[in-house]
Amino acid sequence: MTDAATPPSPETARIRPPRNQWWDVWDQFKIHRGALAGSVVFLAIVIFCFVGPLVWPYDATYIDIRSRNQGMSWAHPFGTDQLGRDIMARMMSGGQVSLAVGIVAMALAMLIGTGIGVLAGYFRRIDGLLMRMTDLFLALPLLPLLLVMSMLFRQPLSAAFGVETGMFLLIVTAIGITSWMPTARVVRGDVLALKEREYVLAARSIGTPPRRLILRHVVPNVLSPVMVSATLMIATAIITESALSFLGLGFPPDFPTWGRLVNDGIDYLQQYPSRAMLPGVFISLTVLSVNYIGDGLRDALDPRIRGR
Amino acid sequence: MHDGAVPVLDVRNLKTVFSTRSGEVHAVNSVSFDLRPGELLGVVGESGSGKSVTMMSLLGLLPSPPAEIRGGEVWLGDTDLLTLGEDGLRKVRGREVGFVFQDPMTSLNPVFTVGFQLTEPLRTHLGMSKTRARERAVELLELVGIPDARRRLGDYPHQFSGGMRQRVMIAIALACDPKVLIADEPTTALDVTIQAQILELVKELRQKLGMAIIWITHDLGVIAGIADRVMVMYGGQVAEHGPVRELFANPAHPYTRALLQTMPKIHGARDAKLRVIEGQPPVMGRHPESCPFMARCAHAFDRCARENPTRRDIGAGHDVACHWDHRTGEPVQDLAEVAS
Amino acid sequence: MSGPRPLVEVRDLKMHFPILGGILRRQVGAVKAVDGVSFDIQPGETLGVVGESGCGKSTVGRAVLRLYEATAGSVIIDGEDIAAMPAEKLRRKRPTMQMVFQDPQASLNPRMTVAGIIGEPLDEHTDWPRAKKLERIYELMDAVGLNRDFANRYPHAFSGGQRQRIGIARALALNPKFIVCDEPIAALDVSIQAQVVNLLERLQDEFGLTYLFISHDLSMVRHIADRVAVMYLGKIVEMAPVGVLYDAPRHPYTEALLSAVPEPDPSLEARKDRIVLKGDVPSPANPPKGCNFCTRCPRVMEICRDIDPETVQIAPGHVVACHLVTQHQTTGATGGTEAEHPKHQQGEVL
Amino acid sequence: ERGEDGHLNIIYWQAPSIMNPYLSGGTKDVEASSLVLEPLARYNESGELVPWLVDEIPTVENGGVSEDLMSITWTISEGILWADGTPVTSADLAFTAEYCMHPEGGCAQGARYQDVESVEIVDDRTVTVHFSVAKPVPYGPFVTAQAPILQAAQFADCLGARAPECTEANFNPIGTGPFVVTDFRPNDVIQLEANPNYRDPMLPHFATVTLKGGGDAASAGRAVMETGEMDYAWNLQLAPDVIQTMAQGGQGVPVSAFGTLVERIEVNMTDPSPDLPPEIRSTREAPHPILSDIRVRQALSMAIDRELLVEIGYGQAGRPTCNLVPAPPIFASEANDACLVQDLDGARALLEEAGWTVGGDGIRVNADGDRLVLDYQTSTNAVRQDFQALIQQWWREIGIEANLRNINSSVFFGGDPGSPDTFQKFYADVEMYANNFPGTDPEQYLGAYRCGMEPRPSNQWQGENINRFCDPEYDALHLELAQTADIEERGRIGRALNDILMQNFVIIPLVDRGRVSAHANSLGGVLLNTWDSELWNAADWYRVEG
Amino acid sequence: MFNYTMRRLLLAIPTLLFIALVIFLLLELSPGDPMADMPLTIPPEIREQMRLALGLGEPWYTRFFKWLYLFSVVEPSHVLASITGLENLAIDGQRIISFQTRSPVGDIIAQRLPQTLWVVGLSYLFGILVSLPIGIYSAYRQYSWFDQAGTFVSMVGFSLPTFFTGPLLILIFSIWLGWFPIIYDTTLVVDSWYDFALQMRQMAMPVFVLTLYNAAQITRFMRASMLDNLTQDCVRTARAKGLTERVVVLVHVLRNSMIPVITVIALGIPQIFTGAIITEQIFRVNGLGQLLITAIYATDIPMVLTLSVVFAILIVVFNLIADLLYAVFDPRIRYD
Ligand SMILES: Nc1ncnc2c1ncn2[C@@H]1O[C@H](COP(=O)(O)OP(=O)(O)OP(=O)(O)O)[C@@H](O)[C@H]1O
Ligand SMILES: Nc1ncnc2c1ncn2[C@@H]1O[C@H](COP(=O)(O)OP(=O)(O)OP(=O)(O)O)[C@@H](O)[C@H]1O
Ligand SMILES: [Mg+2]
Ligand SMILES: [Mg+2]
Repeated sequence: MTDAATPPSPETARIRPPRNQWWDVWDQFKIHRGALAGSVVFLAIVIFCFVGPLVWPYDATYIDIRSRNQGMSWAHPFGTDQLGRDIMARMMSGGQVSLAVGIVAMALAMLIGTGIGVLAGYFRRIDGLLMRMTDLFLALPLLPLLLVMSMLFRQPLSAAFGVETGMFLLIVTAIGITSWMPTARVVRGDVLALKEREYVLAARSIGTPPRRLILRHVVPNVLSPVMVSATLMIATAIITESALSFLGLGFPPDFPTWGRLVNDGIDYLQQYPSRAMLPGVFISLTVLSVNYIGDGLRDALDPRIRGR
Repeated sequence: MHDGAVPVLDVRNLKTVFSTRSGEVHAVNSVSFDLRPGELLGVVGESGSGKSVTMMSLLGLLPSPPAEIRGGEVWLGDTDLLTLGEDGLRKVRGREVGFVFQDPMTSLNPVFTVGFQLTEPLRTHLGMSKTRARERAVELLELVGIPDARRRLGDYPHQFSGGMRQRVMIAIALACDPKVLIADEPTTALDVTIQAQILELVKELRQKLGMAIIWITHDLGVIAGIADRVMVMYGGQVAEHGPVRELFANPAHPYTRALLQTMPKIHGARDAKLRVIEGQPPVMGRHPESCPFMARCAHAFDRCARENPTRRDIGAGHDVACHWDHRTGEPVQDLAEVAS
Repeated sequence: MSGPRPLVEVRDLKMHFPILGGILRRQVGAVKAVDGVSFDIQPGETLGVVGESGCGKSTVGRAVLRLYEATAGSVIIDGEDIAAMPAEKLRRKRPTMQMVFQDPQASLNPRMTVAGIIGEPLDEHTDWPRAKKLERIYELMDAVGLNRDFANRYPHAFSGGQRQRIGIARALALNPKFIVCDEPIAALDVSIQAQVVNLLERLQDEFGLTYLFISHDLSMVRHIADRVAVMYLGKIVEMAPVGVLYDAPRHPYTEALLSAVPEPDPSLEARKDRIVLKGDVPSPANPPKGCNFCTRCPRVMEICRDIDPETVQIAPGHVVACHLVTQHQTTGATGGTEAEHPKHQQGEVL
Repeated sequence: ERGEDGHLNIIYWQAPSIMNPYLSGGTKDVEASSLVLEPLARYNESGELVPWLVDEIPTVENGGVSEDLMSITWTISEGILWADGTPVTSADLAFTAEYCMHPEGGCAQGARYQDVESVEIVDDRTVTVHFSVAKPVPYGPFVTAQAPILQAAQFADCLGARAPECTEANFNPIGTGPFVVTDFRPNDVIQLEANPNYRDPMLPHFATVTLKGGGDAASAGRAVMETGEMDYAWNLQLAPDVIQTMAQGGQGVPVSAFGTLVERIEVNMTDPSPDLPPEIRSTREAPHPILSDIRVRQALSMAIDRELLVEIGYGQAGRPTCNLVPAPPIFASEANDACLVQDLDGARALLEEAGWTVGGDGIRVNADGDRLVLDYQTSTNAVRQDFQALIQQWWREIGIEANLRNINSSVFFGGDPGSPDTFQKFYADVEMYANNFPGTDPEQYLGAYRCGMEPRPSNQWQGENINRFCDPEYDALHLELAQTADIEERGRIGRALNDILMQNFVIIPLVDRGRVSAHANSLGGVLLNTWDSELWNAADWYRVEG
Repeated sequence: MFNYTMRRLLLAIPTLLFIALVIFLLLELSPGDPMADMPLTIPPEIREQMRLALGLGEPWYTRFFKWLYLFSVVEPSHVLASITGLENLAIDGQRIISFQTRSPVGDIIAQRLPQTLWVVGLSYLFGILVSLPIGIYSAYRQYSWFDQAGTFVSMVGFSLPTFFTGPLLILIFSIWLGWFPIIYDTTLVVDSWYDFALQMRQMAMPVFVLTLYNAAQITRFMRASMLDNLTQDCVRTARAKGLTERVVVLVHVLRNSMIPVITVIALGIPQIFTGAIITEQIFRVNGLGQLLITAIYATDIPMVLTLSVVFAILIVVFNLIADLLYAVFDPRIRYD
């Protein structure tokens, strides 16, 4: 009865129009200064990457060999690279890929992690099995796995979706299936506790079958820890993708991603420091802003905090 | 005050405000009361009426922000606790004033042994040696009726039942022989049989140790059993206050009257239907100028909306904060203010 | 009692939670949360169940609705044995029996609207169009005294009493015959408790409901119940019509329990000589030998420590499990009861 | 004076994992072991064979090589001692050959001992190697850092399947070279000290050597040229301007030299379409639908500006080339130098002629409406990706679309028949990599492009005729080369073979890649050798004063 | 607790066997080839022979069981022998041989372990030492400037990829300032103060990079855990007892908050042993991470398999340890 301390009296109840609980989440979220700043930065980055190319005249892969290695100028605000490609354009299209990878891989990892966590927590019988499987995936080395996956699936995927999308799916899947384990653990723990909650019992007493019970009562209530790990996951996925590009397991070479740009730029760190710094800063900014958003979300989704 | 004895604790016009996003909450609104040596003052009131906040304000136990003490005086002997700094208060807490909280399950730290938690205040306040403190701890546990006390010092709270944990809490509160013991709903979380045990224990301890006790509860039955005086709180204010028999015999505030009527009896005739207090508890601080009980009061009239009643003496140490006179059933004409 | 067939017949219900141990996690013991409980509830009647925390009240309630798979015993509701019913059939039977929970906060999914919560049973068991469901939801809200405007709000925006009303509305949604109320008022403020109890009583009159009312508030049970069962450590130690039980309790535990209730009247309080039980309830995983109550009983006898007393009927509808009573009983007459209760002809043991 | 110059620090950004070149063909391992193990003869920095542990190179003229080219006789110089003080004898030579030719040994240098029938011990210091076929160039066994001599005594128990068990010997072989291993940490660091029994008592100048491995080329270069932590850094595969900036660090200088390594684009003559069944995909049974037309292949070549590629990718470490065999001079053809000039218009004209007309999006289509799209794969490597981008753009300008792919090099060069991504399988239309030939004679190298040498399912995709070229004329000419001993004549035939491949445009050579290494200003005596180990003359290296 | 431990350990055996099998199959399926490093000049027949010599000719299950035998019987005997110094404990005959170096995998791992422990282990330790006080103070003064700054720094630490910070540090501290060497000397033997100083200098940058990363993560855990516990009822009780703020926070709150953090720390320990692949590569600390990555590149199956399975064992064991730690530090938890 924590909330009973401030029950709305009938009059106040009438004043406030019925509204979605997400508004309350938003109310709490928007007073979290870090989260708000994070959202603004993140939104700016998204706009830069996805709207930028529509207005920016240069193509990310267009080579203008005469104007290579230029510094910052009005024509090329971020300069050009060793082949004379406009770095700003490359940052934009690189960002598209990095962000997309981050978000999709996160979604996948969350889906698997939540799924397995919920199943393990809810059904005692398969709990042990699923948790051992989690151990297995924790122990799997990512690189050989990627190599195997790309050998087995690259061609069918490229055939079905085209080279880039195929590769995208492959990378996203690889990152996704190697990073769901922590989420699964957290979710399982929460479900174990949630399962004993009275509203779950109430649903059972109504005769709700397990499938709907899970979807309606269990999953929505583990969302807040999931949200938090989701934001962290976006960050790690972006960094992992970068590392993969570095190892040559990433996208086709004419397909810039932030990670690849950093790695390409590191050799030139001395002559053209901005070339590695810029994508590095963008990665960090994205990760940072997403982390702050996650922080704010956690506060906003926590009814204990929101209830105040 | 009334019978001349010097109160051990004298609270005057205490005001505590929480600042929240939806505005200020006046959780304690000009509360005054006193506590005489060896006396047991019962505090009743529904959930959220400000009982706990009042008591915690006395010792500065509220987190600040959001809590802020806006005014008043709290005289413990001849020091005003509100003027003491954090360091001064610390010397009072546990030493002069013991505190027992509602939920014995969460009030003890689960990762320390009972012995450790019990000896802590002894060593902090009285500077006892480890062995000396342990001896005293054993005595205390025996005092609160825990068998095999010496052995149980090394146990963790989860190894105790709820009733025993509450006994441990009481032992901790009593550790330094405080002048005042504040018990914040110490039996609400317990079974009736265990509650009976604790009540017996407190009666016994009062006789043995003779300290003054403030006992918070929402069970009027408990109050009737052990209190000397009662203070009824509603909406952060004192609604009614008086010696226990007098108050139960002549409840003056509509809220007290209603409360007594809603409770089904364990003996006597069964009522066909329970009386209810319609409506919901108030949101404090929304309408500071009106009487907080107005919305649920059967006797409310226009003055109640305009003016928050102050406490008026109605004789026999009994005072009430209401514009309505329970004796005549009419609005009060002239107010006899309670000097506090 | 001799009237129609009871709506609920519970016979020798046992609910033992296994304790696993050893390297291979085999069962090494059991928490005997409910250990052989039998009772009937007539249609339209309210059976109160009282007892200390941990004595197995909730477990009985849940096992009766087969939210737990009972270890042994039968639960016949409306002529059908719930305990042995296949899952799908049970699911279809669910609408007739519902539950109201202790903690109104915890029993409502914080992420569903009131309409969603009340409508969930309808979604599960009817294929009505949306409009009809909504109509029913509004009806239910009216019945429990909730403003229709609140339908789209979330539980956290309600006070405790209102939340409990939501829970009651949910239980009522499918016109159940039988409702288990598991401490529906324990978490509510005193000033609100009466509202909820009155509501429950009104609904009982209106819809002819049958309640199993679990509570540890003896005065409230006295108010609402027709008959009361007192539980101690997984067993019913005494069961009697409410008047009999409160005025002339026979089991020492019932006596102690009643005397422990504080009276909101200082003059009565002062006169009362309270029976204060020593010690705590033993663990159901390791109950004492003989009578479960022997460790705390103020009138314990030698025999209590060895032999578990049988449950005997000492008056119409009044059963007790205590050696004090049994000894008395053997000397006194059991006479007239037999004629009235042919069901209990074979001795008084239930 | 031996050891007077103290300590030498060498860095290899690929770390040596073993000191026995017979168990690992990796360059890093071969070069590291060359500090310890030595051959009878080796190539010097200009590609000439020089005697090393012998007094002279056996030839037909001096009678060292038999007239029928079936045997060669080596005589070890007098007084050559192993580091443990025992003399080097012909038994060691015979043993070395046996060691590498053992069928279960998995010898990495088997090619050098190919066709050896027997090694006959003539006397203590003389052996005659008998071949099963006539060998116009009989300098395989015991020549170059890849085929040094092992001490029979040390490796006696390590023959065949037991080779890997001799960890101690493999990590710390007893050799005749200037240094001996004191501590070997695989894939990490090797510590060596001067060989007390080295044949020249004044050498080596350095008393101790540390050969550190691991990391990346950029920081290796930095360590030598900028911070001066290291004295010598091997094979700096870095963009030219990066190397230039490092050189401004002032602690060291980059050095470069050319060999036969040619970065090229191989054109697939067979159809890699995934729609084909696996047994005919990328085999000669399915000719390439587009690239079978020589005009398209030629256009691909003409569109490339090789000068620019060099400038971007290699700087002083590369030069444009139009030949598969760019060196030595006698084998270097000049007939194809037209390709040095980019000719986009000519390329366009050729494509038009071949029936490819420009479509709506600038990409050419043929009469059937097929787009001119090529898959272009290579291994992962910064310079190659720059090349891919540039070439993709040039090809786009003449109306060809290229889909780029880069594959992890351990997969690409891995040769796993199960993987679709190996360069042998060639499941792409064109692919880019670099290759060279050991020593100075291209016979075997050119032989790779004969009919039947192509990788295909029946030979587990093992084979060197990557582009699946097949021309009976070419095969006949190659047979002639194999039977010719005269060096001038061999040069002529070699050039002709090279020209056939070039004029068919099945190989599009891009850059003749040199080697760039760097040494500290304080290190003297470095002669960069691309024909043998870079450390071939480490005994002569010395500390420059100042 | 004993029963519980035993049960978990028993369960771990089939789990680990399965993990080993999966990793093995993964490596089998993966398209790399141990011959990829060899120059293209080596003809195909010779490559094939070399492959056979590596034992790659046998069917996969034979190779798996051989490896399993070596791993579970032979290698432990050698480890035992080298720990006890009793040479005769070691079983003679072939050990697990790396493809790259043709030497026993166990020896190479033993050779690499010290570097990894020094650099990665030390940075983990520093990370913990730095993060605990920061986390505690941040939580205690939630939303203060210290908390905001601490949160920001730890987020930055978390969001900077090491492959970016590493070269940056090299550029600044090695090249421009010349304070620290670029190259980590794994042969350095610390037996004098001078060598010790050298060791400190060469460890400074990699340790810093990793410490930043570790500290960032642990700080966030610590802070969250403290925040959870600061509002507990028992903290109020402690205050009501008149304890000083220091005792309240550092004894009552901290003890409770440490429970989850300690298990998180324990779960992170296996990662020390895998090393930090990218950091090791950048600073040329040839530790286990670098060993693994080169082995993967070179498709050195025995090495990758052994390392991965050792890692899997560590994960399983530390999972168990973390669970047991919970029980040790939290008296409420009892396993049976
Ligand atoms: N931290 C806080 N922030 C804002 N408001 C608070 C806070 N703590 C308490 N309040 C408000 O102060 C009022 C009094 O609370 P208090 O805890 O004293 O009630 P109580 O009488 O002790 O109730 P209960 O019987 O439930 O313990 C309540 O209305 C509550 O909403
Ligand atoms: N799922 C379970 N597993 C093991 N033991 C259980 C389980 N559920 C309940 N118990 C045990 O069974 C006994 C009876 O529990 P139950 O919840 O029925 O008590 P109760 O009378 O409802 O108590 P309360 O008044 O506190 O609600 C308790 O000792 C409890 O610990
Ligand atoms: Mg309170
Ligand atoms: Mg219960």
